[in-house]
Amino acid sequence: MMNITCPFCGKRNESEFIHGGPVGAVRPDPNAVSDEEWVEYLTVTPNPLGPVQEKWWHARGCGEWFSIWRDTRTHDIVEAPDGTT
Amino acid sequence: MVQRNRRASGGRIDRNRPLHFTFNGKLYEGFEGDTLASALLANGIRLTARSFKYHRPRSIMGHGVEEPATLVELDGEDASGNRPATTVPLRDGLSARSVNCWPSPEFDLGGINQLLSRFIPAGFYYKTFKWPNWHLFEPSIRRAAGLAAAPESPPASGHFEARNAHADVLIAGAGPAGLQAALEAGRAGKRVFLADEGAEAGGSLLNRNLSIGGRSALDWVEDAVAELRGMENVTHLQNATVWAYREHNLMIVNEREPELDGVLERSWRVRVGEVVIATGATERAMVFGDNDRPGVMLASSVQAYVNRWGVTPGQRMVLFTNNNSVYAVAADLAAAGMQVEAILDCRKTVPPEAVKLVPDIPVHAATVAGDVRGRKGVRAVKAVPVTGGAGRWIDCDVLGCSGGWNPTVHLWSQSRSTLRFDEDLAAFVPDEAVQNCRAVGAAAGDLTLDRIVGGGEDLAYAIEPLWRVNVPGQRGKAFLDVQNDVSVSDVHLALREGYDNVEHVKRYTTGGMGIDQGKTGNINIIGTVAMQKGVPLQEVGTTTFRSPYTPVSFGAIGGLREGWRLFPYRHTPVTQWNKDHGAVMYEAGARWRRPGYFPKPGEGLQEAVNRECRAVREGVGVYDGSPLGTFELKGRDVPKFLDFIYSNIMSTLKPGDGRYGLMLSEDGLILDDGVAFRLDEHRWMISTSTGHADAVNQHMEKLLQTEFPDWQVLITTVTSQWNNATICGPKAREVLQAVDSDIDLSPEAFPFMSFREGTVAGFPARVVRVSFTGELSYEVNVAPRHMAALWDKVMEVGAPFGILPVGSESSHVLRVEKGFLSLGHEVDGTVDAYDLGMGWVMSKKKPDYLGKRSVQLRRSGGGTRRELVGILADDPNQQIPEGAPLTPGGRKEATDGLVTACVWSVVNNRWVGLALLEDGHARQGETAHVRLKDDVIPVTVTKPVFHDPEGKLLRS
Amino acid sequence: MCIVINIITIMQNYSVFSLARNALTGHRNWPQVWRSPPLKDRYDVVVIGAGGHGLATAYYLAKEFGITNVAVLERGWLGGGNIARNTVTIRSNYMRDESIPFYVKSVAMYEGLTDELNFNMMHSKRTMVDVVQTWPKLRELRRRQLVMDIYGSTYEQITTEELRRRIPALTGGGPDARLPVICGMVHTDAGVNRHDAVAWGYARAADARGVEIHQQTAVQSLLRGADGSIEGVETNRGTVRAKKVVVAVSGHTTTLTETAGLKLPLRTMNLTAFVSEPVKPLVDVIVNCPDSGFYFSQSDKGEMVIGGAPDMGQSFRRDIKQHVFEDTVTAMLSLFPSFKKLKLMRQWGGHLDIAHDASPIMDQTEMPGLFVTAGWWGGYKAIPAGGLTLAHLVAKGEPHPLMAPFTLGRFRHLDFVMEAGTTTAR
Amino acid sequence: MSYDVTIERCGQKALFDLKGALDAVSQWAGDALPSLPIRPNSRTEEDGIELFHIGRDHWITRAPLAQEDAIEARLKPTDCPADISIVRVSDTMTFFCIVGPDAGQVMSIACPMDLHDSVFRTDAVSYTEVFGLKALVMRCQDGIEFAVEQSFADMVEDYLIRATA
Repeated sequence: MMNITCPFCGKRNESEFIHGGPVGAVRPDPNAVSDEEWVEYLTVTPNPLGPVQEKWWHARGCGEWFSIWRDTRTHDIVEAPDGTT
Repeated sequence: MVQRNRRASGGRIDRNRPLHFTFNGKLYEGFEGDTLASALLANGIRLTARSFKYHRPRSIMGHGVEEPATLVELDGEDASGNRPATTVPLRDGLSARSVNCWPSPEFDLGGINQLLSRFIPAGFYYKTFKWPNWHLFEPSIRRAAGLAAAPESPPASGHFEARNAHADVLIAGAGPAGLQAALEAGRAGKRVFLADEGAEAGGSLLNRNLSIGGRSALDWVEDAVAELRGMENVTHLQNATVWAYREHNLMIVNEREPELDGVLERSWRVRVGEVVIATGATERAMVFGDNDRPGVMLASSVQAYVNRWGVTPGQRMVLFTNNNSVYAVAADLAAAGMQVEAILDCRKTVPPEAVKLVPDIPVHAATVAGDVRGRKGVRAVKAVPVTGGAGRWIDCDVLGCSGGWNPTVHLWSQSRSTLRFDEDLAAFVPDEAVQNCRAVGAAAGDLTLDRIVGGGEDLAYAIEPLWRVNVPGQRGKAFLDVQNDVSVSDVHLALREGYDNVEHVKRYTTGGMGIDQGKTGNINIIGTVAMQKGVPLQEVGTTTFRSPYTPVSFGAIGGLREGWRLFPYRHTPVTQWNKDHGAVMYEAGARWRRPGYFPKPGEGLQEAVNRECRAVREGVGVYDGSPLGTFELKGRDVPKFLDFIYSNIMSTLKPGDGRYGLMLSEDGLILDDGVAFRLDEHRWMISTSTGHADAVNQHMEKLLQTEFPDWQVLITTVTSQWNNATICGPKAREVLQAVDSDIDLSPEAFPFMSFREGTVAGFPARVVRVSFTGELSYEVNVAPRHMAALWDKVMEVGAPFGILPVGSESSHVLRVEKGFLSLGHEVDGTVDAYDLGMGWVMSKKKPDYLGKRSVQLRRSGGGTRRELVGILADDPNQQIPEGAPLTPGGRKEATDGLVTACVWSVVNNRWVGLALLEDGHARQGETAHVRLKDDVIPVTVTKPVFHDPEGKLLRS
Repeated sequence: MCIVINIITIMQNYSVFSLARNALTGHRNWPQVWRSPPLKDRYDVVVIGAGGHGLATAYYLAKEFGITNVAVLERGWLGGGNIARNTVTIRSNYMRDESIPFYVKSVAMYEGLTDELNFNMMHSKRTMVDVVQTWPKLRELRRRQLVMDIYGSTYEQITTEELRRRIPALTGGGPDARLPVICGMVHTDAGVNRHDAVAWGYARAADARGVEIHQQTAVQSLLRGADGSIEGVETNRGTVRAKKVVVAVSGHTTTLTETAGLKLPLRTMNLTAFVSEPVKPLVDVIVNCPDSGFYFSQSDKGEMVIGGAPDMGQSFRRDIKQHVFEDTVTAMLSLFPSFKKLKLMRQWGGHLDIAHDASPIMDQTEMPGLFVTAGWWGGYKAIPAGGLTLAHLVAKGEPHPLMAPFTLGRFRHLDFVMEAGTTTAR
Repeated sequence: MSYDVTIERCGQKALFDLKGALDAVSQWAGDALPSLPIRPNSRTEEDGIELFHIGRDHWITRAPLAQEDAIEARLKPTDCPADISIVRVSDTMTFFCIVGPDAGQVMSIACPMDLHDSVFRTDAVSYTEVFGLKALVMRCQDGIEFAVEQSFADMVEDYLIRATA
């Protein structure tokens, strides 16, 4: 169970949070992209062996959505919202 | 009852407090402070176990968690199995049995396996038991496997507890290094959490006879413990094992016998800044022929029994070593009056300072134990030159071995920190830390006291590794893993067959996979592999150290949470009324407990449901709709936001009006359905299905906070601020009038899909005209503090109208009759709004909204769609199982549909069903076929609505 | 097709007789289970990953399609990935037409695997019993029941009494419990076997047919030819060329495919399992409790082998999430209160990649000659059928009918195969 | 011995949820409320009216139930400008008080957050987990006070009884 830094509350147990998936591509204009581009936007997310930027929701806390950089090999939070690690 | 191996004095036991216990049915006596193992040795019990595979006679070899040989099963209140005898504190009335031998260790029928041993080498089961099939053999193999019996019942009394704790520094182990670290951190004012697996602090100092600065080391321990006790910033636990090192320095501790009535064990989750691993070191066994014979022990354990428990495991000792540590052992034993016949030291030359400790004991350098006599107990050991050649027999009844010491690096390794093989220590030691932790003392490879505590006095540690004795003439098996009966020949066989990775060897031979996790033997397996392959140990590497460090009862891990508290449960103010009125309650969505139906005495589900449905269709019913998710949205951008998350247009709503809508996920699947109402210019209220309230909340907040931070929308969850009683049926208006409201209820003043604020029964209320039943319906929302009173009033006033409470079963029937969508039934991750005949809800005007593009894309594939239809069996009394497949012509082949619901319709007086059917919309009037196991039900395909198709009633 | 010159080595037959014969010679004459040949610089097919799927694919390439010039490259030790970590549940109780026949085939192949490979899989067809605790779950399982029946997979509902008779240790979940037991569903086709035997058996049999297995051989990148098709792989032991390359590296699929600039709808997750101390036989079926979120079976060694839900978030760290672990344990204790005194002996994690719709992906990628088998969540049960059908695709260039639904094409129009969340025992 | 604590399921109080920028909310509230706390997860109190700052641009005010209507009349939720939100939420939460020498130990069973007085000071208030549920936790005289979503109150009571049995 990780110890995640919420920008408002500080470090809290992972169990207070809900994982919101990796930060993927910016939502394209659905009326301007090709089918292939749309499918890729929907289904392909970053899956790095290393730091990934991901969203977390402090669901059992202040309700803030925020993102952190977490190393998927070690689970080290390499960059927290407040810049700390 | 004489404890014939108990010394007259000495040891940390209370001779004035005798304890009586039984072992394998016989009564014995021990003392307060004993472990089961020390008491058995005191009583001269040698045969304590039979081994797992060959059922060889075994005795106690160690004195702590490393014990590989003697596992016992406890009876009575503390009944549990597979406990190393060395870790069982002696209690009065304790009753223990050897595991894995029947009828007794002395006479064990399984012993027959010894004669067959040559036919059952490592991995033999991969090669045989194949014909005619494994099933023939499995039952007997399984009976033989397993050790103790499984527990039959939970603890008769008491409960387990799990706690959270926080500290600046956690110290694992209260030996000299751990105590030293605790004193330093404590004095520095840090929040310290000190946990040690033993009954008392001191670690190895309890077993040895050392001094610090001229005083007894145990006095130093006493002072340290006393000082720590005086620090309010220090938590010091004994009988508490740090068994897991998790990510981000979360440490899991299992505390046995906590000082609180009724708490059996306590599990601690400790989040700490720094971890100090002071877990000491474990002595390794020596590997030679018949090295498992009863009486072959770890040298340090013999020393521990003598010094700590005042027990002499035997009378005539021989010691066998490859390092200096046994010389202090020999000195202690001699001082205790034991006859030490000889020390066999495989090193070519023995350091003089070591020899100086044992002036009267013959020391044989460059000599090994080549063989052992005595099947049920050591009678003699054969001293053989390490270079081979003729040996000579030395009589003895105990052979104490020291193969050197392994720093206890389990926690270190669990933290993902790395290990390196230290040539000087001939052991794996901590290398790079990857989390904030450090190892100290023996765990760090500092194997002498002076390097830990200033003034500590003991002998330097000088080792020449001996992974296995390799002299000719050894007849017996040389065991590497005593618990799993893995011998050198097994490892050689594995290597010979090509299982040459250490992980292969471990799995093929099962070496190190016992309950002791090979604490005394793994390194010898690695060494044996290295010798055979002619590579350094570093290259062979270790197998993974996995939590737990020692076995932990599941009860402690679970804490208080099992049973009723496993999942949260939610009540409404009407829950009690429901129970009082015989409702059958069960789990609904989002952990709510809801009434399924309200049977009269002697009434079954169907009769009750029919009654409730008839009331709604012909008179009036009421249900508690409180669990529906409800949110208030505020801000200028709410209209834009709702237009984005709903598939239809909400922004055009006038204050007081509402609309039904669908929420789609970005990949075009149906997320939820619900209604949105505009309260005034900038305030909105939306309601969601019960089951998806949390998901929708998360969905909305995520969009607003991560995608559209500049949109001005503020969301407040009011699910529990507004409970509702939903009055539905032709007489709903009359009943609500009678309940008394200041709201004009006339259809003109208060039409369908609108919202009014006012009072009902004198309570402030929000009344909403929505309908999930297809009837005239008022959803009366009041504050929970008024809900019970409102409910009573509605039931009382409604009585003359024949009002009935309606459970979720009836709600299901009523919505099916109307063909209203239910997420749990019709929506399973493939259908879209068009399939459901709800194309009207997919806005054509809006250029973009969540899911629009994906739905278009999916439909552009041109594949056939499964569309919602009604189905009617020819026989009105024919029920169709919900979930049953439809197949072409009813043949047993790929399905072309699915029955999503089937209910007894009171208005049609027959069974009616809903189904998702390929091209269903085009197949109205045709016959489709429901495929059952041995039967086919032909059904007529209809529109998915069986009551008031024009929807006049709900608008009335 | 060209004539393949087989270099089949004679595989020592395993039997009680060969065992006895070897006993008399002190087991000194057992041959190597697989060779350690030198690594060549070119093969017809390179399979990356000596796990269950990789080894099975190599075996069936050789056996069914006569393609024996095959190298299986393994970064670590053979059979050391998820096949060394899974909970060996073999079953076919799925929900959709796309899935059921595939797993029915796989289960059948598993049942014959001991003879097929002359290696004792210790296959124990002991049935799986679902403990049903909510009505929606019962409706879902009933839905599966009748579709499964079409494909000859068995699933029968039993009463709570019968359920408790078959699983005496199931003493929780009474009428007044938080989630009372409603009934059971029995899947008699289900079984367990020995995971190491599967890896070693396939490796030994593939090796005997000429396939080369190279351990400690890490593939660092995929090589794209001038025409855009796969040309080979770069390894820590040099370049190995092949016109056909199979990626069978659960968890690390995208790590490899990204080296060729490919994008796949996969995310790597961590799934954990744990075993209890070994005890005498107590439960002789696989117990699955989907409403509570755990499942277990008792191994022949006597350990309860227990699995639960996956962790949130992507992970390549085989770690234990304490709170996820506690969820599983408390759920188990609620239905099996006597396990409070049972002890945890070992726990571990494994990472696997999950596709966007949580169904497997077996296909040739947009890079000609490069094949993937991925998205296996509970892929152990699929090893024989997965290996056979993928070998078919590699050899013939067109998907085997059983695997057709699992190709990448389904994502083109978002036609997902949604089996997700239909059981915890995946 | 067992835990030395007393547990009270507290009566209802007036609660209002306030959202919006600090200035906007303070300006609208005027002297209807004490000054808004600015430090995250801190609280202020003036003559019986408390204010909790428990999220970004998010406050909760708590007062005796008797003052509910008066406060609502002063805050005028329906009239407040578009950029702030004021909602009466008095019924949404149930409060529990755990007081006595062992209150901390009982809370350590319920709550994973560090409630040590060196970290969780007297004016601290925060949402966190209690028995796995979202809960609002703060200090009270000789102990800890926390609130859970009202529909969970029976379950939490059951839990507390078991924990201190």
